[in-house]
Amino acid sequence: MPKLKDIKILPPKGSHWREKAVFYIAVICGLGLFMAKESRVTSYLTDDPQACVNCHVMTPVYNSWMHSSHREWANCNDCHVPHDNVFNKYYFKAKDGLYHASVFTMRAEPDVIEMKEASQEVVQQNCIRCHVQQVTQAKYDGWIEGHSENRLGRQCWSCHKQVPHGKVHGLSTIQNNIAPLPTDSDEMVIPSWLAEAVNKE
Amino acid sequence: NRKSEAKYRYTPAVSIAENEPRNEVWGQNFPKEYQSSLQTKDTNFISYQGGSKMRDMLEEDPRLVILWSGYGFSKDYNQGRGHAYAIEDIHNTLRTGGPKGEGDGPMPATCWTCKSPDVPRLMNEKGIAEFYSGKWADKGSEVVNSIGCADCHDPNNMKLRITRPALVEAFDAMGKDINQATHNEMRSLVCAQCHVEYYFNKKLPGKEGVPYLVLPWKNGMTVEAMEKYYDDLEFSDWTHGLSKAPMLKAQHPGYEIFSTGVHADRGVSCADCHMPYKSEGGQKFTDHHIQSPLNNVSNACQVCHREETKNLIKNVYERQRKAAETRLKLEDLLVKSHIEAKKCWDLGATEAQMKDILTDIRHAQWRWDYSAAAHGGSFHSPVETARVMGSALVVVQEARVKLARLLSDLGHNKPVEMPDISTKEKAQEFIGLDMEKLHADKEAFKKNLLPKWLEEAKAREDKMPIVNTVSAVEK
Amino acid sequence: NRKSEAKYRYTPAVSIAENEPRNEVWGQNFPKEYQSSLQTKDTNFISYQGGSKMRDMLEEDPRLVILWSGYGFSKDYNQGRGHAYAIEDIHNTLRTGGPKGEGDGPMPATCWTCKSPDVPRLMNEKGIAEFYSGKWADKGSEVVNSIGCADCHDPNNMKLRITRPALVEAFDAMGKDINQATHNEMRSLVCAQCHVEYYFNKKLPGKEGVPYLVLPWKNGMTVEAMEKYYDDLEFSDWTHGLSKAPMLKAQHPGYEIFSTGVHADRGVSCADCHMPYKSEGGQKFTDHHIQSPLNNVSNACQVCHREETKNLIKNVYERQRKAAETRLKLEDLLVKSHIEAKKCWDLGATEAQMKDILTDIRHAQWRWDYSAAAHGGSFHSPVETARVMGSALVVVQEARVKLARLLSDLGHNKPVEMPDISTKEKAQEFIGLDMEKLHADKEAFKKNLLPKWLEEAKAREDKMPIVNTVSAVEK
Ligand code: HEC
Ligand code: HEC
Ligand code: HEC
Ligand code: HEC
Ligand code: HEC
Ligand code: HEC
Ligand code: HEC
Ligand code: HEC
Ligand code: HEC
Ligand code: HEC
Ligand code: HEC
Ligand code: HEC
Ligand code: HEC
Ligand code: HEC
Ligand SMILES: [Ca+2]
Ligand SMILES: [Ca+2]
Repeated sequence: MPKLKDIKILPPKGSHWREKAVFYIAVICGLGLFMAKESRVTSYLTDDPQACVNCHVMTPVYNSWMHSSHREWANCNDCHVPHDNVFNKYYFKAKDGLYHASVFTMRAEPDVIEMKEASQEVVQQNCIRCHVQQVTQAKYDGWIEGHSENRLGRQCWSCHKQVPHGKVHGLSTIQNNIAPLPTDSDEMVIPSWLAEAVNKE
Repeated sequence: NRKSEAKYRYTPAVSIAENEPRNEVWGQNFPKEYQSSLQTKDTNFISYQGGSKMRDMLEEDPRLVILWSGYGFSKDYNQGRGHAYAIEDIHNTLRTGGPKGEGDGPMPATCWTCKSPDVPRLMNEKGIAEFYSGKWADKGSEVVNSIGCADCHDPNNMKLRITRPALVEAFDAMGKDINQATHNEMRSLVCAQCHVEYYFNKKLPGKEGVPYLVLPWKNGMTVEAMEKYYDDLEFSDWTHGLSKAPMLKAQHPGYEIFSTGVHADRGVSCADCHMPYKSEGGQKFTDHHIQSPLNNVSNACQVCHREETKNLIKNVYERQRKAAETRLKLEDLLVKSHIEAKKCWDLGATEAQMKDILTDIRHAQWRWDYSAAAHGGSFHSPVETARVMGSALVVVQEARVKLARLLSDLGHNKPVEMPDISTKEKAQEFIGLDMEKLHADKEAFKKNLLPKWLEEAKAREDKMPIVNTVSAVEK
Repeated sequence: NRKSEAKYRYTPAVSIAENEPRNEVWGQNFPKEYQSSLQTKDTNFISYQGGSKMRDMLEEDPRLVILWSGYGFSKDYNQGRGHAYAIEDIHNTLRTGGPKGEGDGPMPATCWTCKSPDVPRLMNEKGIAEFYSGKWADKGSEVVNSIGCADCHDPNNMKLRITRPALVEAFDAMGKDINQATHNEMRSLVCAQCHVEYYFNKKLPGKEGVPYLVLPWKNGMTVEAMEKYYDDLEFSDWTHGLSKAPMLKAQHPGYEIFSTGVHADRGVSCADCHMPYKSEGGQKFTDHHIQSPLNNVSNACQVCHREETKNLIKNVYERQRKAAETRLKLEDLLVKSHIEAKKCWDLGATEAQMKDILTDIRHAQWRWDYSAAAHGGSFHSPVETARVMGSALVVVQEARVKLARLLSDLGHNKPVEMPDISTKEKAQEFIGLDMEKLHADKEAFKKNLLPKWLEEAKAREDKMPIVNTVSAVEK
């Protein structure tokens, strides 16, 4: 579906969007039930990163994020969804989610996923959203050397290659992909023999 | 189907049984994690106060011999090294003595609890209280694999799990349910199975006489909360050889102290620093070479801190040095208090005269030990470590002022002469240890009993099946 | 060397003279900075142990009265509040007494040094040693503007500058050149002109008799280095009223302690937290409302820490509470040592018997004061603060054990009775202060002399020119 790559995220303008929308609606109708069951669509609307791991293709990025400096502060949506206004947030999410879902459902996922240009723009804005003072204010020079010059023109992760997914990318970069699923909270963290033994006490 | 594929996607070579104790079996499915865990055998790294090298703590600081007079730790105490040595070290330590066979030796079976993945296996087979029962020597042929996969993982899906009842029971006692732990909390809780303060309770209702492993967390994990816990129970680990104080031993309250620090506050877990991600051949995995993060700063610290390695190490050393400065002074004062108390007894002091003083000594040394026993504490939570030592300094001062008055009453109004404890040997001689005998007993054990244990174990394990999986199994 | 600084392009309304002391004149050119600096008049914020509210430290903690017996601080001591109050507070404090005119009163002129931008002006006009000479009252009509622009800025280009000789001389003494300071270092050094430990040296060669302001940094800024400095000089600030120990007063070693903390290590400067950027009408400027950052967490902390305000404040309070816990216990012990020493004297102890004990008391209290006097210290550098208190606890223990022995020699082998010092009033009565007289003298001063000073000053300043600039000047 090469055309999808051309989508720009910013507010819908003109008939370009309508065309796609029709397509997405079709996707929903066709795969709705399947999706709801298989990928827990409702959880996808939350900010819980575990929602993203419903797809195994998202486990490498989940795991690299989980081991990153941002785990405690920024979840997927903090970076990958626009935060300039509520409308944009959900619009982007819906579009993105449905896009991923359709690619995924058709087993068309590539080995190395790359951010679309639109996503890149969103992420960049989000880096800046959180770090604006650090990267723009000359007065923090003593702390972060060299950010005094305007670095906003480059992608932050061209330097900060580790943030947050690490330098190496691709579906096969993380062995033994094990990531917690939303259902994990229902399960016990102690083996059943031990649970029984302790309960007996 | 795909959903579970996401959960667990690999081609297992063998199928791993529920309580498989042999790490090499797990290693066939997870070679990278297994190989890296073998690196805990490396003993070449040494830092200011940590590292994987064997470090004889009593030699580095002979005051400890005095502080633990009358207790096993005065015979032998080393700083922890890699997980791969857990079994070897508990065989070798003089603390476990030289048992000649079943039913012999100073230590209970409970000592095995934190040393091996054979433990969950045995507990499952025999029952928990039964596992804790009997002598350490009784289970020598059963516990042979050093700390490993089954201690922390569920073989069905490799999820982290808690296999030690003491931690589960401690959560219960605090009114918490460990099953509610988040994934990230689990990345510290697996360590909290072992890196925690504990004691052996022989008076548990229904289990009288069994040295049952308990974490004294009921009132909380602070030094005061645990002190109160033990005071309320009138529990003591031993009676001091010199001062006759009813003592408490704090063993590595690593998790407890860590929890009070800023890293814990920010959601950083043990695994973040001690088991960071590692890249090998373009693949990332959790480094199971659990060690001092100072041997691995780029993966362990620089993920979060854009700071030079040199400086990060400097930060750590600085906190450790500051803590050590206060700690050593505190130890000097504790040593003095024991020797002064002994002098009082020698001069004919009565129980009544000594009571308060001994309670002070108990509390002061407990607080010192709490701040010292977890070797990482002075970095994990420098401010809490310092606070605890401050409180110990205040209590030991109380003791020593009272001692000065009592000594004067007993006719000795001047400083008490201190023994020469400049080396471990001198200190051990002073407290009356027969080191030659201890070493000889240990040698005999290593020559006679130990080889038998290992033989028996091998025979037993050879009979345990390893089930090869023929094709990629989808679970 | 200094980084190139941002050039300020502005249209000055007036041209500012080299040592212009009147903040409102500078304010005509820099209204935002000036307006925000006026907010230091706000006294509504109060935190766990800081804030801009007037806090009577002696009332909150009457032990201080005993610790400073025989010294001005036992009369009156408040926690610092906003810069705008520097002049009012030094007028009002009982420490400066109730001078009736020139040459009268307990304090030297040197006391003005850190209170006003009139100081650089006067030093320039009269000379430095001449400024320090004479009584505090002698310069009452000359120093009237509260801390302000000329203290920190060069009027020609608004660059930060050092206007106090003591700091420049201290750098010299350490073999450093303050002119090599980077721009970022300057953002702390302007504060280090005042928020530093100091003493008055009356024996400087060539300046004998002048209470010359010196920062005792020659051997370094640690508590030990400064202690050695004073010991070598055999300097003492006063002789204690109860114990007769030759005491040292540590005054707000804010910069010194801060320098040992992790924020300093990472290049964070005082101004980052106490003078963060602020946005007003789309314009950014440096917030000159210098205050507790806890009243301004979003600008002061969240620039670097995207952590909830509540949690950041909790972090600060936790460090402060832990320090306070140890500090209060330490104070109790210091109080005891003074009272016990007094008891010794009362029972006829000799100088020789007391000498070592008094030295211990001197050192222990110095270390306590060093850790306590800079109100921000327990957050700025919690680990160093704790280390210093730990060392004080060890020294005061030495003193008290010796005291117990000496008391016993003197026939008093039991605890010494402690006075009731549960309130500031009781404590002040115990040490023999005539508070009524002190208050009456102060009232008289405020009624008689002070209004004259202000009048004279007004007349003098009315004659000082303000030069309006006609056109926009580009610098
Ligand atoms: C701190 C910001 C941040 C957070 C949080 C974050 N990402 Fe990313 N993400 C990025 C950046 C930056 C890239 C681009 C990396 C590159 O190209 O080097 C990226 C790339 C990706 C990609 C493209 C694949 C790749 O490896 O480049 C996917 C998919 C992705 N992120 C998903 C996620 C998911 C799922 C989460 C949450 C579990 C998440 N991200 C959390 C910033 C973030
Ligand atoms: C239904 C499965 C599924 C779920 C759930 C899912 N993703 Fe994806 N995602 C995919 C697939 C498949 C791709 C690859 C698309 C391609 O590159 O053609 C992808 C690609 C991406 C990309 C890179 C492409 C782009 O849009 O720039 C990002 C970023 C991303 N996902 C973020 C997320 C985040 C954030 C979440 C959770 C909020 C999430 N994904 C949940 C399947 C999924
Ligand atoms: C939701 C807010 C948020 C977003 C979005 C965000 N960050 Fe961060 N970032 C943080 C926080 C919080 C920290 C930790 C700061 C601290 O130590 O308290 C941090 C730390 C960092 C660090 C220092 C630690 C390290 O990993 O080296 C860098 C660099 C960084 N961020 C860059 C980025 C970049 C690049 C992006 C965009 C791809 C980004 N951040 C997006 C909040 C955010
Ligand atoms: C040209 C390379 C480059 C670009 C582009 C860049 N940075 Fe950085 N950044 C650095 C370097 C180098 C450091 C470390 C400097 C230091 O510690 O003195 C750094 C440090 C930081 C830190 C502080 C990390 C810490 O905790 O110490 C943050 C936050 C940060 N960058 C965020 C960003 C953001 C957001 C962007 C994009 C707007 C960005 N950077 C763009 C090179 C870059
Ligand atoms: C609750 C778990 C736990 C129990 C019970 C336990 N240990 Fe340990 N043991 C540890 C931990 C954790 C370390 C590593 C401590 C460190 O960081 O140095 C350790 C280290 C050791 C070492 C190596 C270091 C040294 O001291 O020489 C020996 C030997 C040892 N233990 C013996 C014993 C004996 C004997 C007993 C029974 C009295 C025992 N252990 C009970 C957890 C435990
Ligand atoms: C089953 C008990 C057990 C568990 C679980 C456990 N440890 Fe240990 N740990 C030990 C013992 C015992 C030693 C000391 C071994 C020796 O010296 O013989 C030790 C030693 C260490 C050392 C010292 C290594 C060196 O090179 O000096 C570190 C670091 C450590 N453990 C960290 C951890 C972390 C982090 C976790 C959790 C991810 C963990 N441990 C889980 C029992 C355990
Ligand atoms: C002391 C506890 C501990 C022991 C022992 C241990 N692990 Fe782990 N293991 C962990 C932790 C913590 C993680 C990281 C889990 C996470 O972040 O989700 C992990 C992750 C893993 C993973 C997931 C993939 C990865 O690399 O992140 C595998 C597979 C694994 N371990 C295999 C093993 C094997 C095989 C052994 C025995 C040789 C073993 N583990 C021993 C604690 C342990
Ligand atoms: C997963 C993230 C993470 C890792 C890994 C990490 N840190 Fe930190 N560290 C933090 C955060 C968050 C703070 C709190 C300050 C802040 O908010 O920036 C902190 C604070 C500190 C401080 C200041 C606290 C103090 O005691 O003064 C030091 C020093 C420090 N870290 C050193 C280290 C070292 C050394 C390592 C590696 C052994 C390390 N850190 C690993 C996130 C991390
Ligand atoms: C922020 C990083 C960080 C976290 C999180 C952390 N540690 Fe540590 N740990 C360190 C550093 C740094 C040292 C000091 C190593 C040295 O002195 O060589 C250390 C030391 C240790 C040691 C002594 C190691 C030795 O060489 O003897 C043990 C055991 C330990 N930690 C266990 C734990 C446990 C258990 C947890 C979680 C409850 C934990 N650590 C969490 C950084 C961390
Ligand atoms: C080296 C600079 C310096 C010198 C010299 C100095 N002060 Fe201060 N003064 C300060 C600082 C800084 C504060 C704020 C202290 C704080 O954080 O509470 C202060 C606070 C004060 C306060 C308000 C708080 C209180 O204690 O009631 C008074 C009054 C005061 N000083 C009087 C004096 C007197 C009298 C002298 C001479 C004996 C003097 N100062 C000498 C720097 C100095
Ligand atoms: C000329 C001397 C001088 C300089 C320069 C100076 N201070 Fe002060 N500062 C004082 C005095 C004096 C007080 C106490 C005023 C009072 O209580 O009357 C004080 C009080 C304070 C307070 C307490 C305010 C409150 O609301 O409680 C803070 C915070 C402070 N200063 C920070 C700084 C910082 C940061 C700098 C440098 C940017 C600085 N000071 C520079 C002399 C100075
Ligand atoms: C206690 C020290 C101190 C005092 C007093 C002070 N300033 Fe500043 N001033 C600073 C610092 C620090 C900066 C920040 C410099 C930087 O980051 O380059 C600053 C910056 C400025 C700037 C540069 C623009 C900006 O907002 O960052 C101006 C203009 C200024 N001050 C005016 C004044 C005026 C007018 C007064 C008197 C009302 C005054 N200052 C009093 C310390 C002080
Ligand atoms: C200009 C940057 C900056 C500012 C402003 C700042 N910090 Fe920090 N802070 C740091 C750095 C850098 C560290 C060191 C740890 C690290 O590398 O992340 C740190 C460490 C800390 C720590 C851990 C150290 C400890 O003592 O345990 C705490 C807590 C903290 N900061 C709180 C605050 C609070 C509260 C404020 C505001 C009053 C503040 N910080 C302002 C950069 C800053
Ligand atoms: C990382 C942030 C940070 C830096 C940098 C910093 N401070 Fe502070 N400072 C604080 C905090 C937080 C407090 C506690 C305020 C409270 O208790 O309300 C404080 C308290 C103070 C106080 C007492 C304020 C009061 O309310 O009475 C003074 C004075 C002070 N600092 C001066 C300084 C000086 C001088 C420097 C530089 C040498 C400095 N600070 C650097 C954060 C900082
Ligand atoms: Ca114990
Ligand atoms: Ca002084």
